Amino acid sequence: MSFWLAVLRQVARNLRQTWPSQFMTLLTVSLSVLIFAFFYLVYMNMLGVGDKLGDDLRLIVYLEEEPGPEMQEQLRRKILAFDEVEQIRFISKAEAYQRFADQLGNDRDVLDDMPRDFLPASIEVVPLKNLRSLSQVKLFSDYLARLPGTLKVQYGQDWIERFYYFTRLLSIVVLLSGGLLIMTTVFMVSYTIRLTILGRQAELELLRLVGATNNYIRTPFLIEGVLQGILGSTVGIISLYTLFHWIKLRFSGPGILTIFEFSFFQGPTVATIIFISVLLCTVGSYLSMQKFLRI
Amino acid sequence: MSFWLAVLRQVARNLRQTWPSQFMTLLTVSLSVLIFAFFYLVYMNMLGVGDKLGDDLRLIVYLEEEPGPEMQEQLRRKILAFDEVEQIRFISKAEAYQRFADQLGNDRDVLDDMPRDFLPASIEVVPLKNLRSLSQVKLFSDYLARLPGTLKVQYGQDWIERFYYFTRLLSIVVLLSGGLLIMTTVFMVSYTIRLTILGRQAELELLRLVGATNNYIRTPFLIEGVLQGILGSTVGIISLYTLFHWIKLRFSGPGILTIFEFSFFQGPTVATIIFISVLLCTVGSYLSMQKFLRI
Amino acid sequence: MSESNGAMIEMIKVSKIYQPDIRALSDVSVSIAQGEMFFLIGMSGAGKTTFLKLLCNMETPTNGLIEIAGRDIQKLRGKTLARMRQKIGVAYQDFKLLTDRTVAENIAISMEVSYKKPQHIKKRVRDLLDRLALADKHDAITGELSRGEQQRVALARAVANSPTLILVDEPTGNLDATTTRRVMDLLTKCNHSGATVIIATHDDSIYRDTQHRIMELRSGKLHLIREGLPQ
Amino acid sequence: MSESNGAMIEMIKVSKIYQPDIRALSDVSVSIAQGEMFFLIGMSGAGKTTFLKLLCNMETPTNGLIEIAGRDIQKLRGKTLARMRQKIGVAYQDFKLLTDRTVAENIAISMEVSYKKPQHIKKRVRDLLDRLALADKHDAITGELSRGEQQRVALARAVANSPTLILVDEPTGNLDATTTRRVMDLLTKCNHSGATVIIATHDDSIYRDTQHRIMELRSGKLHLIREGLPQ
Ligand SMILES: Nc1ncnc2c1ncn2[C@@H]1O[C@H](COP(=O)(O)OP(=O)(O)OP(=O)(O)O)[C@@H](O)[C@H]1O
Ligand SMILES: Nc1ncnc2c1ncn2[C@@H]1O[C@H](COP(=O)(O)OP(=O)(O)OP(=O)(O)O)[C@@H](O)[C@H]1O
Ligand SMILES: [Mg+2]
Ligand SMILES: [Mg+2]
Repeated sequence: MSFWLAVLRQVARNLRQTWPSQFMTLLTVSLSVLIFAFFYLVYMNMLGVGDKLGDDLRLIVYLEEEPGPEMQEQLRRKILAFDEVEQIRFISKAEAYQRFADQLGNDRDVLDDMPRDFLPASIEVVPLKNLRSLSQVKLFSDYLARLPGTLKVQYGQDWIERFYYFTRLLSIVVLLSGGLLIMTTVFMVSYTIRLTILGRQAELELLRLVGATNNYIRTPFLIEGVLQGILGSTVGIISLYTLFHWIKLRFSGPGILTIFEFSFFQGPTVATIIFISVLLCTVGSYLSMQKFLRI
Repeated sequence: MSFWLAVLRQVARNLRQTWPSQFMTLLTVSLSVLIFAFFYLVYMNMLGVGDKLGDDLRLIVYLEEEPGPEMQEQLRRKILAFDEVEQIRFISKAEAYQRFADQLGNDRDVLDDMPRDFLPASIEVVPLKNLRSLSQVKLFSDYLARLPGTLKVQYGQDWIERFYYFTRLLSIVVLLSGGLLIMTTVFMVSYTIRLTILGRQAELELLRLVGATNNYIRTPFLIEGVLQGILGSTVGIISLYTLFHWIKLRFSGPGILTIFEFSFFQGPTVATIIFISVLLCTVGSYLSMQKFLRI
Repeated sequence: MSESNGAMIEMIKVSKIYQPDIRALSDVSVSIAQGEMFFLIGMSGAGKTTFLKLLCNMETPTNGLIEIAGRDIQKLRGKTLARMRQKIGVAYQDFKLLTDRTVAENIAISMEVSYKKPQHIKKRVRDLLDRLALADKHDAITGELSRGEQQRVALARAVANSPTLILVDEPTGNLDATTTRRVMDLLTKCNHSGATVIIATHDDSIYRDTQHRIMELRSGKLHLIREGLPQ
Repeated sequence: MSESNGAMIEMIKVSKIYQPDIRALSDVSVSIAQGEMFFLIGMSGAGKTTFLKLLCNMETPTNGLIEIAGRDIQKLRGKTLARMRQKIGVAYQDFKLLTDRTVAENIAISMEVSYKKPQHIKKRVRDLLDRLALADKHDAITGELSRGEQQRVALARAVANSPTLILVDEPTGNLDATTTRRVMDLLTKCNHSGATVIIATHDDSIYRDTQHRIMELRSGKLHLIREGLPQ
């Protein structure tokens, strides 16, 4: 196994002699992984937040008349035709009266003189708790308003609508930033690797001239790529974890923790991130090198 | 002015001969400006959005009794002791009854039998429209609840509170991403410039040896720095503007435009961004070069 | 003839034109026997370096056939090419040393690629440095040596792996008479132990009295081949 | 004595020790007159290049005093140093050419830094290339030239700006006899028009019959100064 001995000696020597540029590459990889994972984490947690905030969202469809069982079935079918929903509940005039009375509490005697059916019947629709249906709440309400026999559709406040638009805008911002960053990152890592290899072009050329096989030349670089990928991504993820904890601590006031529940990546996600970094580093050095080996 | 002639000839030749690496630097600068300006724009607009969303925020403090003018003055002082506010309005029992009646519209006859003072008097407090006071709405409401004679404080829905937390979290995320990115950018630009100069180290050294003055060596680099700063930041800002328009078009549904009003940078901001890029590029090349000139 | 059988190098009507139209070699045909020592002379720009570059496959000929040890070198690829190169030692005119490595590392590199044992490498390096009067530069950074010292390091690297074909381009350009003699002694020793040695040079002191063949190039054309003086 | 008045170079007990402990020059004292042609010889590694580097301020002496045209060069800074360097033409042993520029650009560079007129530069470049038999290489990329051609380009750059002091390090190491004569003719011409010329060399053909002074270094020490043979 003189090949592996020779290769490992090469790697050791390279690391010793070119550590400033190796360190630069490592820093680049770490920073890139940090940035990428950061955005992914934000995006992931943002979806979760949307979930929480949508918890008590319901659309209330006021109806002209009390629907019979047959009519109820028909309405239910029409609603489901638009989108799947979490729950559909029919509320009769009597139920509505009862609820209003409960809400008034001690003042319920105000209602004593009112007819029992002065409040209209309604349907309560609870949409699915995911960002897509949340972002469509306005469309959904317009659709419901056009159903036959609908008086009016209500869904909480303007707040909800605004919040949904805001969430949508936010997700676009996050995706765009992520895109920009990943572009920058790829550009940076490949540029750094290319320059590192350019700086050792003389050595590569000489090795070829004295009769080194391509494997002999290539393997040390690939090993360095693997090492850099592993180290770089680990450092990046550890930094992110530290950052994450810092944010979590800052927000650990009792008010918020109940609303937002931040979660870090699971093991498999971390493994995937490390694997992808290693792959990119290796493929990056491989491709940059290929050019010189062909001369 | 043979000096300037010589320098300009140098610049022209450098641009012609080293355009690949010049292009790389340009790309780096553009990307950096794009990313930085993007985050700044998002942050700016986010503040604006907070503003809009807070538009109809008001805290309603229900009082046990109708306050006399003296009492009103005292309450007003106490409220202002917490924070400046936009407006404080006192609503008497009669006014409250009138409003309720107006809201009921055709159904107002329901109230005919009620006493005119069955609704409590209240104070309407409109906080200042900035993110800071929005983020303190909960604290504010707790404070108001502890005022003497307060029955209960109401401020819209839970939604508002949640939204404020969300906005606060978001601003931290944006600031953090921005920080990370600016770090990456500074690192990248300085690294690129350093490498560009490293690639021309032989030339710089030779120029010194044949007796070029420091100004003769330095000025072409500084001019290139200025050019790159101007071009790079202009390209970056134009790309951002294009992106901005694309987002604006995507969101030009009638529903949202009324809520969010996106605005691009004003002239002075653009000028500042360009100025800062030029400064950074120039200072960057100056510092990287200084090392070689001293040898 | 037994010579065609024992020919190390067989060049037939080889031309080399550099882009766009620099004729560095035109129609050169020559045959060099195994174990021969061969001098290549000619004015600056005559094409000597180009000739050597073609032999070690650094450049490909525009026309013609080049055979080394009976094999067409243009057809070699991958591992076979690498193994062939390990058997050819080249001292380049511009040295091609790794200036940030030590002298010992530079010389060792040609042996490492064919997986020689570290002890063997160490011994060989010391031995070569002794022969070339560089014993005290073993651990010096190659970039900090004087030019003449670098030239000897390049030569040492070329012969270190005991190649069967040694190409030397202007080995004494930066060397004084005494050191030149040491270098020539080393090359002669290699030649005696069986290697074919081709030396491109301007220095008439090293080929004036030789009994080996001398080929002169004039602006890319083979001008004459002089048989060596009888010993 | 009028010589001390007309001394171009005055070196008093100059030593140079490279880190960590390489004594490249020890206690060298020499005085070279204005307009003199001066040969510097010695074995490889004797310290010739170090001597020249000290003169052009590329290295600073560890000990001793160096005066050029009456000024202590260690005290020069900024513009004064730059102007002094414009008056010194150096042909480096490793050439220091910009390999990705054309030949003409490389030669022009030493004139551009002192703001010569473009027409003048063009004429001078053509003239020098003619003299050095490189007329057809005017627009060639310098890195693609043969080694001997590069050596001549380095020399052309050194003399282009008509400096008053010309330092030449091994100018003929890669040149044949004919081209060597051209180079020496050019240097002699420069010398006749008033420049002080210092040539470090191994090539005894160029100093064997000279009537100029020759200084020999032996491992950093001044071994002897031989007065030139009478014409
Ligand atoms: N890569 C190249 N591209 C273009 N022209 C080249 C290249 N290499 C060499 N030449 C030209 O080919 C001719 C022969 O070059 P070569 O290097 O073979 O000369 P040489 O005999 O080694 O000269 P020297 O003694 O000066 O080293 C020269 O005119 C040179 O300018
Ligand atoms: N930068 C340096 N660092 C360390 N040692 C050096 C450096 N430059 C030269 N030396 C050593 O100083 C000694 C003299 O070097 P110098 O280059 O002056 O020799 P030289 O006479 O020019 O030799 P050559 O004829 O081979 O060019 C040599 O032993 C060399 O190894
Ligand atoms: Mg040659
Ligand atoms: Mg020297």
